[in-house]
Amino acid sequence: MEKGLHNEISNEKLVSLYREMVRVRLFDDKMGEFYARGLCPGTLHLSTGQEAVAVGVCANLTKEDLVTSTHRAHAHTVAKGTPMNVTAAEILGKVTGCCRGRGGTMHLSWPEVGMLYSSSIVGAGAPLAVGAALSATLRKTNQVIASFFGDGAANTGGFHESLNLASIWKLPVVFVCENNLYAISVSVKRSTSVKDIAVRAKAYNMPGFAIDGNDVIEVYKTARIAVERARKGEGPTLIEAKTYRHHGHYYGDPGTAYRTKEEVEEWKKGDPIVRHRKYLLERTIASEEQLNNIDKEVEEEVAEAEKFAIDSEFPGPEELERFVF
Amino acid sequence: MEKGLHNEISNEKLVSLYREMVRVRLFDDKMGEFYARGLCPGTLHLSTGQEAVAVGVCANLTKEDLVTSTHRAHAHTVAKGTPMNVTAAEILGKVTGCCRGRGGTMHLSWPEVGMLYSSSIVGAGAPLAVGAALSATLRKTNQVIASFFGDGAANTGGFHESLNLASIWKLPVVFVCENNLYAISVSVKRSTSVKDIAVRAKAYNMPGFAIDGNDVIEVYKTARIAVERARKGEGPTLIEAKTYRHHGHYYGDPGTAYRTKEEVEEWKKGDPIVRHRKYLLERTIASEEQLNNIDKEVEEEVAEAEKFAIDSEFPGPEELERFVF
Amino acid sequence: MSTQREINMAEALNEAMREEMRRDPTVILMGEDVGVLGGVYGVSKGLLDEFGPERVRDTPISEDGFVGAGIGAAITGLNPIVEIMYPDFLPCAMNQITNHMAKLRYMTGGQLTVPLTIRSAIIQGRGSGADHAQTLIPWFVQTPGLKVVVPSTPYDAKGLLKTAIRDKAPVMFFETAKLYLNKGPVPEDEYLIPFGKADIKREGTDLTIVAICNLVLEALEAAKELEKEGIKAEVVDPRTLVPLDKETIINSVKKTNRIVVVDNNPSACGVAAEIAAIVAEEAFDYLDGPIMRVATLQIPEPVAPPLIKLMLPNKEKIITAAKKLF
Amino acid sequence: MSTQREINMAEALNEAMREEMRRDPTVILMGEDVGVLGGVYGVSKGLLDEFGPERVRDTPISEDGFVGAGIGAAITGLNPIVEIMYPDFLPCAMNQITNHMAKLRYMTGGQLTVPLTIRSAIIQGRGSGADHAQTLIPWFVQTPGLKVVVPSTPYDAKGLLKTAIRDKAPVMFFETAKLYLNKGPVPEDEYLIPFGKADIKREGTDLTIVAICNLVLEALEAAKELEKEGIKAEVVDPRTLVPLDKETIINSVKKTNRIVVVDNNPSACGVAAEIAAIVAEEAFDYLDGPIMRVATLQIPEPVAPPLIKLMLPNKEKIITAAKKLF
Ligand SMILES: Cc1ncc(C[n+]2csc(CCOP(=O)(O)OP(=O)(O)O)c2C)c(N)n1
Ligand SMILES: Cc1ncc(C[n+]2csc(CCOP(=O)(O)OP(=O)(O)O)c2C)c(N)n1
Ligand SMILES: [Mg+2]
Ligand SMILES: [Mg+2]
Repeated sequence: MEKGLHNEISNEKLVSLYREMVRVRLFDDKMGEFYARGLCPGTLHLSTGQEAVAVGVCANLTKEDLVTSTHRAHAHTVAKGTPMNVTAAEILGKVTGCCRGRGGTMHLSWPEVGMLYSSSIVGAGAPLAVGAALSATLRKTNQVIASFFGDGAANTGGFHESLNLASIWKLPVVFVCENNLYAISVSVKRSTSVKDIAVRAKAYNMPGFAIDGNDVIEVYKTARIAVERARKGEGPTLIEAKTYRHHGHYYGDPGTAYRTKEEVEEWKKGDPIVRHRKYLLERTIASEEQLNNIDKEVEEEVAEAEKFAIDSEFPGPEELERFVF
Repeated sequence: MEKGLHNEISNEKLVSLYREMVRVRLFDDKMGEFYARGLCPGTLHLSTGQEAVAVGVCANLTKEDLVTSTHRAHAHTVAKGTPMNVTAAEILGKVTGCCRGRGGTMHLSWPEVGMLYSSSIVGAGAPLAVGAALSATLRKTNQVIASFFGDGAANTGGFHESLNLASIWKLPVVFVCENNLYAISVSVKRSTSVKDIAVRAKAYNMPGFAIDGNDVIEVYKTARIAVERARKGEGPTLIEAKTYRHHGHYYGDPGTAYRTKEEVEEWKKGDPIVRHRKYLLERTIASEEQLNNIDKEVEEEVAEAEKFAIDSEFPGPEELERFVF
Repeated sequence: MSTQREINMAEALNEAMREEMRRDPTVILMGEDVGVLGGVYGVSKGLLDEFGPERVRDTPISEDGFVGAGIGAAITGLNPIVEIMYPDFLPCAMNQITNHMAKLRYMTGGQLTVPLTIRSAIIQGRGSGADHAQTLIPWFVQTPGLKVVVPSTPYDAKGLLKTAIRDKAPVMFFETAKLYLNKGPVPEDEYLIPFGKADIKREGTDLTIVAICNLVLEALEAAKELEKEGIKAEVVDPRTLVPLDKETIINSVKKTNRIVVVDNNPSACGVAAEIAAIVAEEAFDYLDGPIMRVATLQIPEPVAPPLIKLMLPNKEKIITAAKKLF
Repeated sequence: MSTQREINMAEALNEAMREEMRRDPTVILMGEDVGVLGGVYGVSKGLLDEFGPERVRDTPISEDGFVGAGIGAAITGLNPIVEIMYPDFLPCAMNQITNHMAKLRYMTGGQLTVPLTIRSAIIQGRGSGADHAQTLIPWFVQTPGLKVVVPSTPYDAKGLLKTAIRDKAPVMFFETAKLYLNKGPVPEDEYLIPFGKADIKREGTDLTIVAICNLVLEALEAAKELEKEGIKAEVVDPRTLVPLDKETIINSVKKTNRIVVVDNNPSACGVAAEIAAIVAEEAFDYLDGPIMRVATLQIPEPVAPPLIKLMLPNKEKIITAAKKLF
């Protein structure tokens, strides 16, 4: 990463990065609890341990900017500003959910804050982002599109076609690869021909950055470069943020058939929230009390969302055939 | 290209490269004539001007080695040693054709000389080559697989997935991109994010060579490096051979809606056969007479294939439902 | 006066796109060779000149990518037309089509709409081999959320394409290359043809023949011959398969009590199967005999011309099937 | 004695692969998470340990690439099994499946054979959303050159998978995840089940119910209830859709004169449509009433459990349809 290109980040922003990460974490924790209580249809993929990526990127986006997400959708959805209540309700399949209980955990969407769509088909969100960016360009909206995907997705044909399209058409897309080292059980070492996925940017004549995805400040700064480039019409960027998921692939997967306990423990030590909290405290950017207050506020926000989601109804039969066309 | 890695090429080989290019050229000319006479079902794609690539690569392969080809299939088919008569008959849809008149010009196949299959779906031959290479590896046959495709194909998802697979599994594939600067009417400058497609090899951690595809000796030498690597179990290589088609995309396409006459004329001056002939004569590797004799012999070979194809019958109704399963 | 004008189907389609692009600046066209070349069959000729390279866009060979991009553009305010040269290449984009294009509106509870039209030209019977010969129409009829259009005349092609472009739902629009040069009356004045309205291309009382695409013409030829033998066949062209005008088909069967369904697809789970199943369920009591299907054979298409002829439906096969009902 | 043994469908499938891999060294297994994890549902558990990473191969997420590689391996002497986790991801590989897997043998005049088996686990109704809920079976039935297998019991699953692996033709093998833990008798001795032989899962004289996959169990439940009301339903499980045992279905209809076809797909151009069309054409004279289809609704699958229940076929819907025929 090119250093020193940017002004210091304001203390306010640094604290808000903390708050956003806590929001993502506690929301995910609640969803895990919902799942354990048998309340969630389908399977659930949490981003615990990966919060810095969604938060660091989305902190550079305006409300008009758009995000495409994946099967692991909660973090991006919350970080992009979707209210927790409609998100939680959706995950439970309730009619008050952002998608009226049709999409569920893997297909969150709330365009009014720029949360465009989460595609649970690995790699399939990138072409949507390219199209949204083309649309933004032709409609001259000056929007930037951030497209999140995993390491596994970087081996799909859709990734290749999308990066090429975005490059030749100089589109305002920031491709964000959350490299958590595994696609379900398959280690990136066994699936991927390059050590740094960011190297693949060269194949599309765009800048590529391989960064520490558990350092929210590094993510934030790198995304800023990419977002500014996109905003100025200079085209797409590929960011590879190395991170790790603390849970298994889905909630309930112990995640140990393919990872050693030591590896998991080692990565947990690098928990991005703990790290950033320490950073704020050590530099006295925020006090213990201030951060505890944030934690508490977020807990309340989550509790409200919980109540909203639990109290909501499932869609009735009249919903069944609406919006097919 | 790494120079000096190899011994000189024998005179015999150099002359045989000439012969093979003439075989490809005259065969294609005859097929164009067939088409003009209304004898060919479907459309026809000729390799006139691109002969050096097929010939330079195939000259490094044994009969057991395999080739996958494309909609522009004649050159590879002939260069890999498929008899001209069954090839010509196939192009006319005759029952004596290599595929009994079911595949036609774009789907040539003659496994007994290693001409595995031509897929007319752009980019779709690469995964087949990967699978054939996996098979060769598991069955320990020591075969190498050369997979030909165009510049247009390098933008397909299948290309990306195939190169990644071949790399992680260290498979004996030589990926040969015939970059003739256009995919139908679309210039590679407008479709492709990199100047040299060979650069994309970096995205798969394999060697990539961008070479003059109209210099049969350079093609031959580069392919030798790649084939040797593959044969030794060192994995795949990407070769990008820059070349040009003298005809339009298909026979009958004037090819001038998207290319200037000047551009076409300029490239015709670099005709690989004329160039190689000159090379042989200037260095007195072969005499004018010798080369004229070769031309004549090839003309006779083509004439025989013509007679065979024309005299052959179309498949009868009993053929219709054979080999569906 | 204006109804006298005759143009061919390629021209009719070109006019439809041109008019809609003039009317609505959010309409764009993307695909391989649609710009500089004006399409491999010339259907988009002149559009690049009139609307410029931002709105008429040659793409790399990346069907999955640019269909996905068409969807991404459609859900964010554009109204794209995406051309897939031949239906045989639609499988390259099936993931985006089935998992996004068809479903995004439903899955987001109506938050997103996908006003995308995919055009593709069937080249069945051209002799280019089995992977340049499919329509794949039944796949799209099977997939909930897609509308499916199958015009047989220049008039229908123009009116239906304009409707498709304006429709907020995703539309699969199947053209038939061998009809491109067929001429027919097309009014100069603007018109639209609503989806879900079958057209009775010929009236009759003794037999219903349902056919699509170029097979409508074969059915009309067959009907002419059958008339000579005293059988008055009614030829119904559904024009759109989703939505399907069941009513017109069933009413025709109520009148004729006999039906032959003609399909340019292999029979298994094909279009004829669906129409047959509807009639067998909803008009059973009106049937005097079995429901006959005339479809392509259940084999890949060979290249040899005599074999192609054997595998495709045609006038003669329709007549043979029809006569079995009398 | 050995026929007494009961195992579940996942175990039965595991045994089928294990036995075939022991028998034939050219059999390999490829797919996402089939190795180290043993499959997301454990169907390939232990195979990596027994056969090693050369023959049991975890793949990157590259469906088009590794299905294509499976085909390339199949035409050059291997006998691969490729797992696509759920059918919803088959569209990513449709190009290789429809344009190569299904057609290479025909197009090369029999020079190439494609002894490839693709396995995939239907998760319809799981609540994972519309792109994790499809079977897409009708697309493959429509495509000439593919065989299509749809087992409903552990016994059938094992015998049919062994046949699929040995078959020289390409086979699409559809498993149903909600049946994986269902137990049933499976002999310890080796057996194969031939393709194209339907199984009459229950005999009856008054009504034919044709059903596939998990819906065979719903049909059996429905038949039990109907019996209480004096209706003796025969439940026919085709087991393979290509080849389809038309004879058994038609003979059943000849006996019962009534038919309900139950399909886990949307009705349009679905499996039920095809079976209905066959019966309407070939057994029309034996029918006493309309051919009833009970299929999933023609909508994407929502996540909310009460809506899922409304959209899928079940015992009650089968009973309702059946009663309309009496
Ligand atoms: C095309 C496709 N293939 C397979 C799957 C099944 N699947 C769901 S998540 C997943 C792993 C994704 O890995 P990665 O992209 O690294 O994202 P992560 O789960 O690590 O966040 C797989 C294989 C899918 N959803 N889509
Ligand atoms: C997937 C797919 N899309 C589109 C086509 C139509 N098509 C046939 S050849 C061709 C251009 C191929 O260009 P390139 O790969 O550069 O090969 P060249 O024709 O130049 O040899 C196209 C678009 C196809 N056959 N397959
Ligand atoms: Mg991952
Ligand atoms: Mg080219």
